Amino acid sequence: MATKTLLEAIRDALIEEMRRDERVFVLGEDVGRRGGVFRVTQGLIDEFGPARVLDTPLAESLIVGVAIGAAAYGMRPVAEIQFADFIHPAMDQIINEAAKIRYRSNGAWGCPIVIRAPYGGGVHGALYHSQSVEALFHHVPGLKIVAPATPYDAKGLLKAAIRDPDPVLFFEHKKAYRSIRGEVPEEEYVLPIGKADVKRPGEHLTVITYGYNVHLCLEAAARLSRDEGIEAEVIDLRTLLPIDKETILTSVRKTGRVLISHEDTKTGGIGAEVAAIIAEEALFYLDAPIVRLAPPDVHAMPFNGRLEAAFMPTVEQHYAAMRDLARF
Amino acid sequence: MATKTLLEAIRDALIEEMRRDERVFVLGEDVGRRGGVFRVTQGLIDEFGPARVLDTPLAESLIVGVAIGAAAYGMRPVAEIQFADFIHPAMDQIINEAAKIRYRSNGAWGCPIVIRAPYGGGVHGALYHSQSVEALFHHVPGLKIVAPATPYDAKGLLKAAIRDPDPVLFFEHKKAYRSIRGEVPEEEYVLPIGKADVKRPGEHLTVITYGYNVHLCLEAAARLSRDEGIEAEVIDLRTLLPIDKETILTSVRKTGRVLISHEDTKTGGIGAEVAAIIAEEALFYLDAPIVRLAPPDVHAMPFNGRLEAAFMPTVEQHYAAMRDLARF
Amino acid sequence: MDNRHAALGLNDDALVAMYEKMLLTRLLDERAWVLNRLGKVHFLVSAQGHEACQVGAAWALRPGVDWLLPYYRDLGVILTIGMTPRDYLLALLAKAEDPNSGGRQMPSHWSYPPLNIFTGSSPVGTQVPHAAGIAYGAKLRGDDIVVYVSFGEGTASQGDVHEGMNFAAVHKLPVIFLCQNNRYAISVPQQKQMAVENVADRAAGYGFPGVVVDGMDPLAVYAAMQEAVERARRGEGPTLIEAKVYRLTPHSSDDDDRTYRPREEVEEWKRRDGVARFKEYLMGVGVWTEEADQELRRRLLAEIDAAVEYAQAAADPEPSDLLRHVYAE
Amino acid sequence: MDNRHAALGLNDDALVAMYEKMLLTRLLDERAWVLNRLGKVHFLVSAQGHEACQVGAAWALRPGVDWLLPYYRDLGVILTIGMTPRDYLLALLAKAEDPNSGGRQMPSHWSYPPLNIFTGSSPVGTQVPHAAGIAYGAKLRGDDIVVYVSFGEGTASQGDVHEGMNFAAVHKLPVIFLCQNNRYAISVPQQKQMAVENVADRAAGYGFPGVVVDGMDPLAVYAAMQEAVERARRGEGPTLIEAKVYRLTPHSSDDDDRTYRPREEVEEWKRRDGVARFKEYLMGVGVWTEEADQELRRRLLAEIDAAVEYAQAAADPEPSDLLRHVYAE
Ligand SMILES: Cc1ncc(C[n+]2csc(CCOP(=O)(O)OP(=O)(O)O)c2C)c(N)n1
Ligand SMILES: Cc1ncc(C[n+]2csc(CCOP(=O)(O)OP(=O)(O)O)c2C)c(N)n1
Ligand SMILES: [Mg+2]
Ligand SMILES: [Mg+2]
Repeated sequence: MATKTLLEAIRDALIEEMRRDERVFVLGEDVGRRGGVFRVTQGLIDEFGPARVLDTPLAESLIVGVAIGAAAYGMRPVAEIQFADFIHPAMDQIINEAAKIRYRSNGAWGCPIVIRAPYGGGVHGALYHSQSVEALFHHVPGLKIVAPATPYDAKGLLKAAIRDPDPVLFFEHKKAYRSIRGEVPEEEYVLPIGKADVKRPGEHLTVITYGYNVHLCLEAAARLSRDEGIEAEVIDLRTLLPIDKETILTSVRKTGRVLISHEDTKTGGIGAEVAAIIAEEALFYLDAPIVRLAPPDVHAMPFNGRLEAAFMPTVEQHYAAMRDLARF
Repeated sequence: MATKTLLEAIRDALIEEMRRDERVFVLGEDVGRRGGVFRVTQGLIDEFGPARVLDTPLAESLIVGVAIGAAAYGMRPVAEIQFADFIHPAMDQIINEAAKIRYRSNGAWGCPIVIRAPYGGGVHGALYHSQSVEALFHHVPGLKIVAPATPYDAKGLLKAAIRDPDPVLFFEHKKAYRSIRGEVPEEEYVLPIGKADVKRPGEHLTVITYGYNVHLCLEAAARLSRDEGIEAEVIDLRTLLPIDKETILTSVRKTGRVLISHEDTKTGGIGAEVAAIIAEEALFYLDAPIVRLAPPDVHAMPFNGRLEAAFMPTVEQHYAAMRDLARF
Repeated sequence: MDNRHAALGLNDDALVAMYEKMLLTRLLDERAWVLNRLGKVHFLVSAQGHEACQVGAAWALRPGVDWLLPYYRDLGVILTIGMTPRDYLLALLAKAEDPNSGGRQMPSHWSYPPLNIFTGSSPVGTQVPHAAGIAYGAKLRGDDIVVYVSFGEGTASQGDVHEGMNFAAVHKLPVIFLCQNNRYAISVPQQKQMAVENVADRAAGYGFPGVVVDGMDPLAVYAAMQEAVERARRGEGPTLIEAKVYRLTPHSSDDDDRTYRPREEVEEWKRRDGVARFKEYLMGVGVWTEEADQELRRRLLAEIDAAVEYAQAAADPEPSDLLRHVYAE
Repeated sequence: MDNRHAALGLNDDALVAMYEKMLLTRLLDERAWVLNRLGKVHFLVSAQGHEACQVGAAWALRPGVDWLLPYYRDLGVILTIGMTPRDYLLALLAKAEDPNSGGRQMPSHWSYPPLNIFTGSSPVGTQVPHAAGIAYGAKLRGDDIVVYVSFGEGTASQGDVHEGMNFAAVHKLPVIFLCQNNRYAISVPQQKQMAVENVADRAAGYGFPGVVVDGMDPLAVYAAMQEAVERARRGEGPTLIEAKVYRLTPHSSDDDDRTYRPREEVEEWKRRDGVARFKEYLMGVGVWTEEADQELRRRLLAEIDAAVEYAQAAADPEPSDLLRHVYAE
């Protein structure tokens, strides 16, 4: 096992898939010589050449549209949107096109594309380099949405996404890119899309989360265990669409207490759907109201450090929310 | 009081507001001589001229972008998106621009625009003339979303939307345009955005819905009362963002049983947020699991009549769901 | 009358075959209107006035080799490249057997993998980046194909069209953009859509040729297409062809064009109808007679009758089909 | 040296004043880099190499009358039209008093109602339809204003730019589109963005003039702007001006341009630096001396020092401000 950053694990997945399958190519703004503004695609152009590591014009709708076309022709495009905040011009191509191609052609055509996008805040990115956009897509049938928290998951899930016959949005948390390290096996592996992962077992309450918040939750859970003997079960959704109901419900039925946490704002976030699933399918197992811990409904997130800090979820908030819930 | 169709009530609101305030103008595809493909703006060009009833080029991002600019200049634009299914090219202008203009300028600029869009199915519109798109926006702070069910509400809320200092998405159900009639006062009135309306009081269960489904729910409730003496309280959300929590929670605390209904698909729909609010704030009042009645997670909706019928919610489904919930 | 077709490499048989596709398109479209007025068809979008352009364009393409992203008005294109009246009618009546979408999409939303017709949607212009992407895929693979993509002049206002054309230019992709300019986007006349006479003038701003042709003349369109195809196959990149046409019917079966188009204008264009003009040309160069025409009409109408019958008898999808093909099965 | 400015209606004082704005822009930008390298500033995007273009452009506008939608590189524009180094530094340091956004946006995301500077975002190109909308509002009201909107050549690939330009053309709106072509969109060189030499060539496809100017020469840009302003005010519609410039620094403080730009290229352009060239011009026509230059530098640096001091001492927003201005209060 080697220790890798999240970013390295993603890069490794891209390189391995491009070596494995000629049809795989990456496209996006600055992915070539620059290696991406975060350096995720660094070095790829040297190995695979500019045709398979394609610097596109500055146009996100085009990037996704070209990926869709190339996929129709039999390629396996991996499109990079430079920041998730800039995915919006491509929403028509994603929602009305990519997501519906299989359905509208009655299964005759598919759309095996991956759209990678760095997302999330806490990096002095201000209003347009900090957004979480996953909730804008989780209502769309035909899409899959992946948001890994660890290098291991990122690598295995990106490989799965590239091999998936349907369009996958793959969100990479910017703050995690270099700050999160973890073990990654040398040998080839692929993880299943659609399966949550119990990152920490526990019996007193269930914490359901994803992305960078997984790490906040794990740290809060560790402290809580140490300080108060409260054992939180931390579920990392990993895939946001389709959501792994079984893992959620199994845990909730066991603990009876649920904290849902995300960095994305509250109203209409992924947490709403998770809460609704539980309220529909495990209501009588609940010993306490469901709690959603998420930033307030403001635009994520101001540039000023104090305001950014006021927006970003913290370990302390999680600790307090978990403790209060356990004691409820 | 006169009896009007939903469509007429909307047209009346536009005309009255354009007469009242010179700054109000409408823009969109075919809104001029053609009077809109649904005839909502019929006659407006004769009274107000082509500059204030502006046929735009075929470009939705442009339509919203021009509205934003004109609003900055002090106008009160009412943009029409010909079908809600075509709002996606404008999502960047709506989500990244209109919604954030006030916040990002620290309150110095505003964005008083209205975006009207016919939505919904059951009209042989197939995959791209049947969509419900409200859930794609209810996660976005800074927006308001209105979806009236009756001519009275539509008129009063559209007037409020036009006078509102912030961007309002105003969704008009196509099937309701001409099939739903109702009383509309002759005298001027404006209804508050952000307030739900109890369309039918009842004590046995709470039904929370909006749009065309309000009528399905009311009919099912009437039958249920007649057949079985079950009294459903039917809440018409009317405004989907911000959601009127108080009206919802007051009713739920009274009845202890909740059916949430919408024509939009289930996962990540408005119903998810409503369920989450209840699970957070009124959990111990619930005597039964929350039930969401919504179409399956497929692309709304196929052209073929049988498939369309298989998608669309029905009175019978509502009747059965309400009855089962009351009996739970 | 001068023989214009020989110089284009078209022999008399080809000429007649082109005319046959044009007439088939017209007659099939007319039948669709009848079915609509009879209440058997919920919706149709018409190709009348565009047939010459469409058949001339598709004639330059290689069925099963080249790729097509035809827009909703392209009935003449899909019939010429090899789809059948039956295929069209199955979609018009939204039957399970509809090869385009199994009855899921509105009629005229083409899709047919055997002929490399990529599935299209209603939001206009989105197909243009797809065309560029297909061509880019072919370039990566080193395949010798041409990609045909069409749209109306109204659609040329969309950002996607700009983005797709520009990308095709950068990579000298073998894409042919055919803009069928019928002067209206539903009711919005050209002068409210653009301040220029020709959409084709935009090609220069991307760095490839833009050509204006008389879209009522299939030979003119064919000639322009042929040149564009050759250019594309030589690796010199895309061409934008703008065919000036006119929609002889309302926009769709839901439209009423009397509010926005003067009747005289419509009548004037009917006199320039491409189908009639091409028939005159055929007769003028001596390869066609009134009798042959009657005979052809009878044959085509019989074919259409049979297709209508077949499609009407065909099965609807099962309600449970609703749930299929959201994801790969 | 020939006097080129008199013919443009610029007297010597104006000339010196223009130079002052250019130098101020340069010195302020340099200071921002220092603050960044000192760890006091999280992010900056640089205007170096664009000053001549920007000052020349803004010089043609009427402060408080015309409207501006400057893009993030337009430090020279906002200083010329009337914002101050202090305004800039308050944003750079994200202070509560920042008039652009109260510290909410990244630096250089301009917004200032008193000078009709409309708030801008990061997603590039979205401002172009806004500019058209502002101009349309002015047209509806019958107001005699001009709208300035700028963007880089990379941004010209976006659909919104196409849509906005086309609309402005249709309604002959008084918009001036200034494309500052510095040959790169971050790392992507012009030839990967477009197959044409000039973005300005696209204007013909919309039906208005497209002009290419040397963006290192403020007089050339001013002349083109003046003509565009007059045209706009005569009701003849928009103009697209493409100014050829070069970014002398990395894209932003987060960028490292050594991977994608040869050092020789950068050095070559540094020799053509607009600020230095304009100083030479001033000296050549006898309105400027080395002493005056030293004196001006001292004055500007003192002004900048004071602004830095002010901004550093200024208060941060309150955490509770996070919740404000989502909706009207
Ligand atoms: C994005 C989008 N907006 C609006 C529509 C509604 N619509 C369908 S066809 C049409 C006009 C298209 O005009 P044009 O491109 O000139 O093609 P034509 O129908 O004239 O052949 C419009 C506005 C649509 N299909 N897609
Ligand atoms: C929609 C969108 N996509 C991507 C970005 C990231 N980005 C910021 S600036 C930039 C390059 C802009 O290039 P150009 O328009 O030439 O302006 P320049 O910076 O060279 O002056 C990119 C890709 C963005 N801001 N917005
Ligand atoms: Mg047209
Ligand atoms: Mg540039």
